[in-house]
Amino acid sequence: MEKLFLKINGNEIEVEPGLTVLQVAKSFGIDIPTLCHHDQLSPIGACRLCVVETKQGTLQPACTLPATQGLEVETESPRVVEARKFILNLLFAERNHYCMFCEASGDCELQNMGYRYGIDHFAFSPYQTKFPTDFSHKYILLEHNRCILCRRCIRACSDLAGHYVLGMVNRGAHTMLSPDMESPLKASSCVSCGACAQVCPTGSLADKIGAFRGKADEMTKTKSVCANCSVGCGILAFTKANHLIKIWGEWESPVNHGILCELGRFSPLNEKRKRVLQPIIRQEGRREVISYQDAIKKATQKLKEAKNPGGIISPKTTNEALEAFNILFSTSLQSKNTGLMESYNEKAVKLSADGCLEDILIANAVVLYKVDPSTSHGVVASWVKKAVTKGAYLYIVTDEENSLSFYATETFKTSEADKLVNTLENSKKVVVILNPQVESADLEILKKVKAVFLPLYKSANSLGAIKKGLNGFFEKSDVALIVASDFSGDGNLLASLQDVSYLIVISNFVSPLTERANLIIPSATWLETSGTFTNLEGKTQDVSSIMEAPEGVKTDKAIIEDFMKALG
Amino acid sequence: MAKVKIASTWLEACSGCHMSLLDMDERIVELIQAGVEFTSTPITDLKHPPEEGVDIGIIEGAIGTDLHEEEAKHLRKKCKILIAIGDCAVFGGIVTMRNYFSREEVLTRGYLETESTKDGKIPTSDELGKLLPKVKAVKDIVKVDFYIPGCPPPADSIYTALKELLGGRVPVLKGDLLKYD
Amino acid sequence: MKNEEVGQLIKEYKETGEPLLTLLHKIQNLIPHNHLPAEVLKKVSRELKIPVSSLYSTASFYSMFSLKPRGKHIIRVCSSPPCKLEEYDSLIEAIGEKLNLSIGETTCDGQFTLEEQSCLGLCSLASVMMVDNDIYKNVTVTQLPEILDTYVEE
Amino acid sequence: MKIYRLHVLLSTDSRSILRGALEVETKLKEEIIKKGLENEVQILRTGGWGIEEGVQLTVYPGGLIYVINNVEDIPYLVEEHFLKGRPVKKLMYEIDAPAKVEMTAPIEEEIMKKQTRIILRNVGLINPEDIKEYIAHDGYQALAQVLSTMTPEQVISEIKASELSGRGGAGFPTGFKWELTAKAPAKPKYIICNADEGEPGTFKDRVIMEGDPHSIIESMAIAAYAVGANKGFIYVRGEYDLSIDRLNIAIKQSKEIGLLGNNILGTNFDFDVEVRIGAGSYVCGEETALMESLEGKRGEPRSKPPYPSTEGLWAKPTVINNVETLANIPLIILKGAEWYKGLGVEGSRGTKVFTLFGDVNAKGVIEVPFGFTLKELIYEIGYGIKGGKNLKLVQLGGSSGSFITPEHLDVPIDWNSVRKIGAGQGSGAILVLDETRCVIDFLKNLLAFFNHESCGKCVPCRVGLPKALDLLNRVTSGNVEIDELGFMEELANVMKNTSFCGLGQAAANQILESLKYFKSEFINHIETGYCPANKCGRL
Repeated sequence: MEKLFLKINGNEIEVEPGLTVLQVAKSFGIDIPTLCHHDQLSPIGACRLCVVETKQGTLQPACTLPATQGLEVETESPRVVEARKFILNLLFAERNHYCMFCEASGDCELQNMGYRYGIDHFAFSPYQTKFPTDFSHKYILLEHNRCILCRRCIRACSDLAGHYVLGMVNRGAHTMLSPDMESPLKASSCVSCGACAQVCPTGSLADKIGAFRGKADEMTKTKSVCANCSVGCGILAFTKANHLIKIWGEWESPVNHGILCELGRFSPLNEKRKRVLQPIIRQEGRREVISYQDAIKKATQKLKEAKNPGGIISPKTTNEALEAFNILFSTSLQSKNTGLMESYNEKAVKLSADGCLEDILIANAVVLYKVDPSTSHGVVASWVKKAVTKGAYLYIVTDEENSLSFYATETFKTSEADKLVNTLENSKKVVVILNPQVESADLEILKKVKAVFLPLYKSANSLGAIKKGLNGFFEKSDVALIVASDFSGDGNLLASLQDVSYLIVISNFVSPLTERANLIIPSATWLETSGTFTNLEGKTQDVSSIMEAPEGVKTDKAIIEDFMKALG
Repeated sequence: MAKVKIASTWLEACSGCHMSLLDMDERIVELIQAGVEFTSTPITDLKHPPEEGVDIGIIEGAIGTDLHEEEAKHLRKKCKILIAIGDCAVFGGIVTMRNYFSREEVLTRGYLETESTKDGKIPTSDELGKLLPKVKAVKDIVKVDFYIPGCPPPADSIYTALKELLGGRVPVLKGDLLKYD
Repeated sequence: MKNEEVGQLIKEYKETGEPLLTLLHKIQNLIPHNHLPAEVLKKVSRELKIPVSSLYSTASFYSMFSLKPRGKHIIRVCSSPPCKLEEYDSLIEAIGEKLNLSIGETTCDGQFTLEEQSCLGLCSLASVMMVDNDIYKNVTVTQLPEILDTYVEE
Repeated sequence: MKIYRLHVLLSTDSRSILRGALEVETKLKEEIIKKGLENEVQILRTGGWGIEEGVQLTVYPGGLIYVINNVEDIPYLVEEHFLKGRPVKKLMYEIDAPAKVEMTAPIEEEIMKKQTRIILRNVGLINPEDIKEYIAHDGYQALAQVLSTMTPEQVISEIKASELSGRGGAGFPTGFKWELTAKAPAKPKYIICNADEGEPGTFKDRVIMEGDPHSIIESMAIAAYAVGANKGFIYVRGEYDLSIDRLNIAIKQSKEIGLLGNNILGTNFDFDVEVRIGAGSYVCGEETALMESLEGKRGEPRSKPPYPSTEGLWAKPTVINNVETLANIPLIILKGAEWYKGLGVEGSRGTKVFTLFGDVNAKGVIEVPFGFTLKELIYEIGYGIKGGKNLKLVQLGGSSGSFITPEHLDVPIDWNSVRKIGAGQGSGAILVLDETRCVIDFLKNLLAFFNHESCGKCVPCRVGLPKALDLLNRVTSGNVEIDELGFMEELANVMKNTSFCGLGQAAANQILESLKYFKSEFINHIETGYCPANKCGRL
């Protein structure tokens, strides 16, 4: 490719073709201010704050101006600065931008621009019209008075997340941001992915739980991986004094590219369950707090004495904890009686040799086979919607309501599942998203389809556990150890424990499982743990501890290692 | 050296900006030694600027009543340089929240409906200012020469601005000296 | 609601790829009170798989579409600068007085809606006014009552 | 075939219909039957002459033009002229001008004395709802010639050689536009006829669509052949009912006889045209906004580049031409580029359709070669200012056009000359304002119009317009300092320099020009409350 030579602020610059002036400037460390622009979003040139002056004397927005051969621009010429000040003045005067009662003050991009260009008063009297504030949504606050109509939220909601909930209504000075058809956010088709709040430059869209709890630069930011399903989304967690304030999608993550779902973004902030904070032993119908050392001693003693010691582990714990768990049983206890809190059809697992999430985005046809990712694997649902808007066909096999049926080209009853084979015959790239717990009969049908298969495992490290040979409950045991993470234990699990005479549970929270336990040892949550998770694509990613665990509470891995130490 | 006379007043606001002025601490003394004379201010408790006028007028607070309007105009007439200090004077500030409601709604809520009110009555005395339909920033009523925003503005900002003016320079507030909240 | 007819129109759109704005025009003409009700837009959204927000964004952008019910008769007074040079202001005022209406409003009895109309390309005949599809040229305040009376229901 | 003794051309464009053309037609038919003349007199519907009076009847032979203001005059006219052969002088077209112009038959010549009709060649002469009439006036011959004897490259070089430039306002060379699209590799390609004539004061395209719709279709087919497109769209304003109907009739007729569709005229060239309807948005006249609208979205302009020539409708190469531009094509092909270049002046070839209105005696649509001065247009063709008043201002090119003050009346209207005085000819609307008009009131109306039509995408236009209106309202209420006029000028400059599309820029221009030419009027308003129109007076 031919190199381009251009001049920015008098400096000769050599670049590859295909970039905008803004991108070029950024790569050379020249800071051009922007508001409607966001690195993750396609530029629209709406706010005009990024204007630069060309040699010909015109002002052009850098975000949409292509870098061309011989172009010469000034990024802070007097005319540019004057224009930017005016544009800021217009923005400040359009709605209510009094900083002192705004949640975003301190983190607001409009405010920062005001400071940068020395706006010490409003050149125009602000409008005194009151715009509505929408408090209806559980997690997201929509404050129209702060909106600068930059449309970042719309682009994030549509182009990045594929949900198309937000749009513009009316035109000109009456333009407003609108969920669906001017519905309250709560009543709209919003799926609470929160991407809008993450990209909002002002205090117009904010996450309610994190609101009014301080400025971002006073918070600790930690990159990690979400543990709420097997997608393995990259997150950026904001904490302050060991309190979790908000969670953002990590733009750099190769898995989710910054997009999250309700579970990932908001559920950890909304944690209401009661923590287990101290080891508890139940003897003769009484519960007693004991020391950690005594708990380890008691537990290992019971396991050692057992005829058939058994262990079940959570698929939400780290690979390192799983590894330790396997060693504990195979070496220290000499038992093969181990299991996982979930069970999958091994054949379905094998089907999915090399599928990855990116395949959905480039598919010609997507099949949702007896699975509805919207509530459990939100980002997968996002990707499916994006694929459909790009023109992919969507086929759904289900006997129930599916939340993505709006997007479906055709929906088949499960009894008609074999029709898929013919339907997909002419599709070049097919992605089948399936429930890995499907029956073998389903797999007979699916085998006939030339496709990439993506089983949606339930938990953050399901695949990691399966790869370590863990799948399904153990057969029979007299003394059992359950590493539960935050699982509460469903009816099936509790039933499988019927014959267990002594149950040791390592758990984050109080649950039916801990109620059934003879000995409870508290453990750190995933937010307090470092290690790795293997996501549904088989990617192994680093998890970093976001917060400190309560005093005396250890991670699964550390507890299991203490078991091993005690067993010698 | 001739004295540089300063008068300040406090309109619709919380007085926080004058607190910030006092927060200059011993630098007030420094200013006075450099020739500044504070004439009428809410702090000195003199109500009216001297007849012959002052060099610098400082207004804290927005224009909410006809009395505020009168007072702002009066000070403007009596001073050479007028400074609006604090968000209320500069932008309209928090007191403009009432602009979303009618005068009647505001008065009813304020004097009759507050939870602690018993047998309330909307005051009607002529000596009280009449609420204007909308609260305005000072610049919407009279010409303002310099602005020091902030809620309240940092004492450093006020000090820097006065110091610059005394030195015959045009104050430019930058960095930490320019803030809106 | 004229559900069946709307359904038929949408079906035609699907088959012929008829443009969205034309479809919306046709639907609006079908619906009593000349508007695009939310349920109808939802139906269009569902059938054509256009996100409801996108559809609403589009519909609300154009001045010829109304998202809320309008009167039986729509009075449109040309508000482009050439017509404003003539009688525009006094026409709006006179209509306002006669029908107790201002721009964008509908009379209580649901008979008339008053709207601004962008240039009709009849500037040499200013002031221009439309009632429904009837165009009136060189309209003056004195003619107004007569024009409006022809639309008032007996 | 029947041979008639008299042909009566009845103007049935939308403006004539408003003036009662349909009633006149009924009455005429009635009377003709009454007098037993139905085999001697034929009534033909045509477009309008561009005369803004009554219903026009042009009677051939002779070309006498009658202006009927009252149907009751028809029995007399039929009796006298059609039966007895005595033309009725009192019903003939006369111009209501201070210096009364005596009309002598044939009146066609009087109207056409100064005009040259190329674009409007058929308007008023043929029945727009009958393809046969268009064909009888050499219609579709250019297409036939192109398809049978020319390569696409030859068509483009002919258009380039003619120096035809876009009549939508920007004046971009049409041949060059076609060439860019022809060379663009992506497929399919599209032809769009921009018939979203929303510019206030402009109704030239409407006259063409209502009077000669086939010329647009023929030209689009030629353009399609030249650039390699097979699909065309005519995007018409939703308000133009009659244009939409007539275009649809024309398309149907062309399809019926194989001038649209597959294998046109036995060649392997396929072309189809669809009419698409707007829904009330001025900004959709901007080419990229129009494409967004065609795609069923909000009519908001796109960033340029990429330009429509390479990435237009559905991101495919697209030629977009204005109605008036297209109407030139057939004659350029038939008579040749050299002939076409003989019209107009250096840099501005051919003719231009102007719409003349406001405070002028004869309002209407006129077509003259480039190079006429405003003085000629207003005082000779328009017969001067109403009531003999003085001229204050001409707004050339519609609401987004330029202010021309009396000292520039001798500037010829062509691209270069107009540019020299810092103006633009825009769409060709000529709004004449006399000395009693108030510029500030006019400016307010302009800004209110732009504010209503702003799409709201970019900040300078969306927020700048309401703020400028606020300022103007303060000017008329006297509640403003004189130095705030400087601030208004700065605001307008920023709007002009930073607005996303022409709408915000044009609006800002109106402010700047008002301040440039009429600053004293602003100052008068502020200081004394004096308003020449007594419109903004502080009472």
